[in-house]
Amino acid sequence: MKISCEVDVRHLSRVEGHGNIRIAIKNGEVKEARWEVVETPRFFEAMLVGKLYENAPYICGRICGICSIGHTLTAIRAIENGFGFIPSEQTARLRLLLKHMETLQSHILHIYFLAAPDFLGVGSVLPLTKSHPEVVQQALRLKMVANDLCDEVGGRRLHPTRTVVGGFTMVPDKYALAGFRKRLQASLADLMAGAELFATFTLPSFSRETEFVSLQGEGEYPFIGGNLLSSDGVVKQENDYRAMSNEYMADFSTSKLSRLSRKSFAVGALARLNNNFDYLRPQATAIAGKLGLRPISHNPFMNTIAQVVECVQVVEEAITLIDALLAVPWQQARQEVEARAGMGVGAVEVPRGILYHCLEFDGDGRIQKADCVIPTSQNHANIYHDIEELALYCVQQGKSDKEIELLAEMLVRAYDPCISCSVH
Amino acid sequence: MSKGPFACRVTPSRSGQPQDHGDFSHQAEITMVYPLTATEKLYQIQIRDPEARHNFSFKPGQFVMLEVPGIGEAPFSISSAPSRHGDIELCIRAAGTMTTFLSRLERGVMVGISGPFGTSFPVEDMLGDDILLLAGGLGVVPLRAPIMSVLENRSRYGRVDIMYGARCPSELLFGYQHAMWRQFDIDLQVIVDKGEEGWPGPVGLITDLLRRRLEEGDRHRLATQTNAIVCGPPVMFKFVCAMLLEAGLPMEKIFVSLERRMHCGRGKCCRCNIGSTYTCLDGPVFNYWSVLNLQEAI
Amino acid sequence: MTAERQYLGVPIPRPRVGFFELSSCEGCQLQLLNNESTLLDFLDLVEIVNFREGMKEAADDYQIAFVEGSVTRRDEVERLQKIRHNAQQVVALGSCACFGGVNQLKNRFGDLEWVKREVYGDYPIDSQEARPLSAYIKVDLEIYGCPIKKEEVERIVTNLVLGKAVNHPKYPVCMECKAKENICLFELGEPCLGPITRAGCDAWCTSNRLACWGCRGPAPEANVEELLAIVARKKMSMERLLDRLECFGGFAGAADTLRRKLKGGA
Amino acid sequence: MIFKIFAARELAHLFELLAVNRLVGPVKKGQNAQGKDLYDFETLYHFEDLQLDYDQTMHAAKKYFLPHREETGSFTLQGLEWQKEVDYGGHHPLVLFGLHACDINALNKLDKVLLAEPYPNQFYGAKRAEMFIIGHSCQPTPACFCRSMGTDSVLHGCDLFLTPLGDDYFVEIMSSRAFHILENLNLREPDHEDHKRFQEAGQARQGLFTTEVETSDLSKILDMEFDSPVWSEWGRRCLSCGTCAQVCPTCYCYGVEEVVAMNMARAAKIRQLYSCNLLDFAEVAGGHNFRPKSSTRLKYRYYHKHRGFVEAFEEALCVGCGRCGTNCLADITVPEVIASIRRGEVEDV
Ligand SMILES: Cc1cc2nc3c(=O)[nH]c(=O)nc-3n(C[C@H](O)[C@H](O)[C@H](O)COP(=O)(O)OP(=O)(O)OC[C@H]3O[C@@H](n4cnc5c(N)ncnc54)[C@H](O)[C@@H]3O)c2cc1C
Ligand code: SF4
Ligand code: SF4
Ligand code: SF4
Repeated sequence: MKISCEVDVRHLSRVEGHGNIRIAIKNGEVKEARWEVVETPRFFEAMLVGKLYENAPYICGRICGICSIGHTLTAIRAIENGFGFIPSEQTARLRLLLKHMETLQSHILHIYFLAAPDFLGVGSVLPLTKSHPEVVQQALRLKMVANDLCDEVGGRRLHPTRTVVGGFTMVPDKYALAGFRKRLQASLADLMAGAELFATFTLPSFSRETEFVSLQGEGEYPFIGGNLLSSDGVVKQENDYRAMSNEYMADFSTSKLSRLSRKSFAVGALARLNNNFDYLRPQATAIAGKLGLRPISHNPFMNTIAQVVECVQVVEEAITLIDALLAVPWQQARQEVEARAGMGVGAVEVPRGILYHCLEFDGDGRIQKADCVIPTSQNHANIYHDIEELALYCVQQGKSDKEIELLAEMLVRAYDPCISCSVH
Repeated sequence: MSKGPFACRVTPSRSGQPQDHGDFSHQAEITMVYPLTATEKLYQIQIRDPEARHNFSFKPGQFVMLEVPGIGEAPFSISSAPSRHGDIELCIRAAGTMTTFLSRLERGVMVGISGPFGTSFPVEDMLGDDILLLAGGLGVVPLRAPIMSVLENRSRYGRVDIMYGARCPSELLFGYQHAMWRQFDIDLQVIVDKGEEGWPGPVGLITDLLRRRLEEGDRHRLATQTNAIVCGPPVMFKFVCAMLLEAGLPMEKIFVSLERRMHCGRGKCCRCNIGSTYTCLDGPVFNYWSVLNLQEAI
Repeated sequence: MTAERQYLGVPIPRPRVGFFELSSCEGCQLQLLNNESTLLDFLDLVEIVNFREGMKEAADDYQIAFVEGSVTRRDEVERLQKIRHNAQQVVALGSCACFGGVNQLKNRFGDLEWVKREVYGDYPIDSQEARPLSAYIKVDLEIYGCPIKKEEVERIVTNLVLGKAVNHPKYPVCMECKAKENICLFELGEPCLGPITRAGCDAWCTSNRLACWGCRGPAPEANVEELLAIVARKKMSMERLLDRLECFGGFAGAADTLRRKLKGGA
Repeated sequence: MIFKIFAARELAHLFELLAVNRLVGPVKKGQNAQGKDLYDFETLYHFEDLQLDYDQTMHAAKKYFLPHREETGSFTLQGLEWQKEVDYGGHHPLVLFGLHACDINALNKLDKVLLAEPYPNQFYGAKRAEMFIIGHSCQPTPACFCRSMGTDSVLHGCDLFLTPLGDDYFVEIMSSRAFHILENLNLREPDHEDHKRFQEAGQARQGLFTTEVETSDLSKILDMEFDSPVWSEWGRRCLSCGTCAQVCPTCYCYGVEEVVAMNMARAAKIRQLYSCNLLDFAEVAGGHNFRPKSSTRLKYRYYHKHRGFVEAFEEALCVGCGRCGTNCLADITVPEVIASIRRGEVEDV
């Protein structure tokens, strides 16, 4: 049977930001298959010009409500790199702990609230509160521990207040940290239960070969700073990020786009996992095995599964970090930083992939030029080409209109795009 | 010699538990709601516990704190006769958050009542004298209790005048009782700022009524045997009190009831303070001499 | 859909609400989901019929519309007007919606073309000056904050549903900051907008030793003059004070004046 | 009064003896930008945290007797009915270790109004009844003017009062329970020499006061100067932020807010300390505000403290601790305001 269909999703739901999907198939021939980014640009890079450096983390955090901690930490890293400042070990640990909790919070939001309804055949998490109350409770518990710990370390779960250039304005309470250690331990059980649930879902068997880009692990799964690594074998230093971002504009997007070795590449949980599988902690490795995730997976729907695995990874790492923090007395929370002219780049693996901030300063630390390269903008081209490929796949499989629309939506959601972030 | 480190638990120095009259409120039931105007309603409120109801005694001019859980607590003058004890009437204007919510409540709802609080109009001290009651707008509400008291002992007072001014006829309160008040040989005059179709009475300010009354009055009687009870908006106080003083009424015989925002009614929150004076403890009823001594009072 | 609730016998409706976002980080909406311990109670209180970030279904017959974000493009004006048309009450959610938020930082250059070129080069891009909702439509209620404080939103929504007036505090952040017994940021050498910013956040930033950047806009009768005098007396940086004043748009007037003064002086 | 002496090292012993109770005292909270130590009253976990040589705490110990926010009633609703529960607090004894004379006198003043019949404040009363107070002598700072307010020494209001004399503590025992607790320490009777040392220490302290406030006829002068233009001068500077009242050990004004839980099954009544400097302090229904200008509100604070309270209790509601002045960003200090009222003009800052 030759299929024909018109999919026109305007402002796709259950994603952050505004994007459209358009697929037109006539008599089994794909006429159009597009992913469109229509988000309004806010011009953060221009806003920063002329501002003192201390504004950057504060303002950049506002690029995104989901990964505000990631943006804040990236801007801080860019500044500290630019000024040649190396944070104390305590600061590094606290930042990583904070980052992990943002990853957990963001992944849980995506896994349970944005992605899971599709697998359970509902439009949102609302009906699940009645049909699957235990799943919703599980998700809420996990999100809560992550967010509460963000409050404790960063001062606030969203647009953090304690994170500043040079360290933190205040250190957390040790008794509270010890309490969180217990809650994190308990979270592992919730995550296992979540994995059981996901094991029952059948993911579409769609795949498209692409390049995966992430930071390069060195003894540990990568999260903050370091070289970039691609599954096609490219390695670049943090400062050399422009060789990867290669930003360009296209008619289907108000967000800039990126390419490296091929017409598109992917970043995010799946890319990180594909590139750094060996650095997973034991329980995370076990979950990956259970959910059938092995490198290299080219199925974009697997990104959600990779997020489940990463949740376990960050919880395990967080527990280790708390132990290390509790073992020694608090040092000074914040160190003096001296501004100097020059350029600084910061790279951080935020939930959706590598985030780069690059800032140029004058001698007083005033920002002359700013550049932010957002993971979702790196993914847009890949999503775009995936949608093209998915349309062909659907034609081959003889899918119905409804199925095509749902699959296309699920595909975009699987990337967990943060669209307002990508346009910024 | 030290007797060695053993635990020293500190024991309270003051004996006994705090008594329960500070933040206590009675559970009371709204037994009836009568709409009076578009914004005012009359509420009958009965203290639940029969004994507490009986023991609840108040003087005209005193107020209660009425509490609607979760919504608010505010002072209201008791508008019924003191002889009815804990079965009181409050006339309440829907002015803000709590009072608007209150206006949505039906009979049968439980509210909290504490009090009575504050000073009163000394109607017993006025026995044998003339009384001028001057009410502006909602000011008639606190005057209803002294009016009732006077009615209950009507023969023991001299001439009794009520002058009541409202913005317009539809905002007049207790109109249904006016005939009854007049039956008790009370000279009741009502005036409105703005007339409406079919309004038979005078149009103007309450000061117009008062001026006429003072001009025709016996100056000696005014100076020696006349009391004034005034309640209304701040501007009214200013003009009315000036006229009364000029007519020779002594300041100790002019009584006013003041309004302030109150959060406790117990002389603790400071919100109603005028200098060292608490409207809730030392007022709301003041004689004019005390008012003179209060900065920013009116 | 659910049995009608009552509070002391007064029927309490379950309003149909929609959540919408214009140019923003969507963080304010996220704050509602970030409210794990009371999320389910919140969902009982209102019936969410439109919430793109969280659900697929979308209806237009909402009574209360919560709109996040500022207006920065023509199509947003149209969307906003449609929302105004559909809703009985429009609530501006967060500083972007109330004052323009961080988005209005680009307005300060007074040169939109430069701003566009700085980010997109010669690539044509559609954008206009960032403005709050109230520049285009009537707003019934403003919920301040960047981000909004979930406890406050819950209280406000509970009050809305109960028909209880929503009163924002009329005092500045210092009041709450002192109640928290913090070390004053001025002691630590940081210019803080706490003395002029509307409270209600429970001194969120200052309790974490970050100066208040004024995200909730001015308290009624904010004494900006005196704050400038204080910063001058303490010989603190006026530039840093300006950074805070201009960040969220609530103090746009004062920021413009100070910017002109600093530029003139330089 | 009973006087005793114990050696300075016995203090740790006293601390340990009392440690079964909750102990609160001055601790180092941080440093300001100039490197000066900043203190506040906090729960003490270790003797070493207790900083008895503190100059002044930033905030008064208010949270222990007048919490900034306190639930004064909680309601459980069902249909048209409800039940109310009230918890006055103060379930456990609290040892306040190291209050200065000003702060003890502040409590004495608050007692007068808050414990007054006919409606004592039970929430304050309950906490007050459970307090054990150890006073400690102090060194006046330039902000202190307690001597002018007559609150620089303590005759009652604490259980014992300590004055360090070199390696010894001179102890004034003011309650029987303090007497019993001190029986566990190594005490000795003071001799003539000790009395002399005590008096010398007192004199030396007197010499350190640098700030005076002329209080004679102050109540009357305030009344006379009610319309003084000086008030608007201060009003122009005042931020109406409420900081002065928040840090003041004697300010007690509050507001009440009622809240309903999201599930509508519970409600609560919450009391929050307020300040007469705040814009809506004197607002009444209908939106009328009795003190719409910051100058009238600021003036009101002085009238309440130095006129109204004096009229009612024959003493001012100010102990001269200086906190309101040190914490005021606009540099509005009691000595300056009162001097300017007397002078009829404000000196430039
Ligand atoms: C001794 C005494 C006796 C009284 N007797 C009576 C009586 O018998 N009958 C009667 O009807 N009233 C009486 N009142 C007045 C009554 O107490 C007030 O109308 C009542 O307190 C209003 O409470 P509310 O919660 O409804 O209004 P609120 O919501 O507290 O305020 C009412 C108005 O004040 C303004 N307002 C208050 N708070 C704010 C805020 N935070 N922000 C902005 N605006 C605000 C608003 O304009 C609002 O409309 C009496 C008052 C006193 C002091
Ligand atoms: S830190 Fe800021 S908000 Fe807090 S008291 Fe100081 S000036 Fe006020
Ligand atoms: S402290 Fe200031 S910037 Fe921070 S949340 Fe409150 S108002 Fe906003
Ligand atoms: S008014 Fe000022 S000096 Fe007096 S007690 Fe209060 S804080 Fe201390």
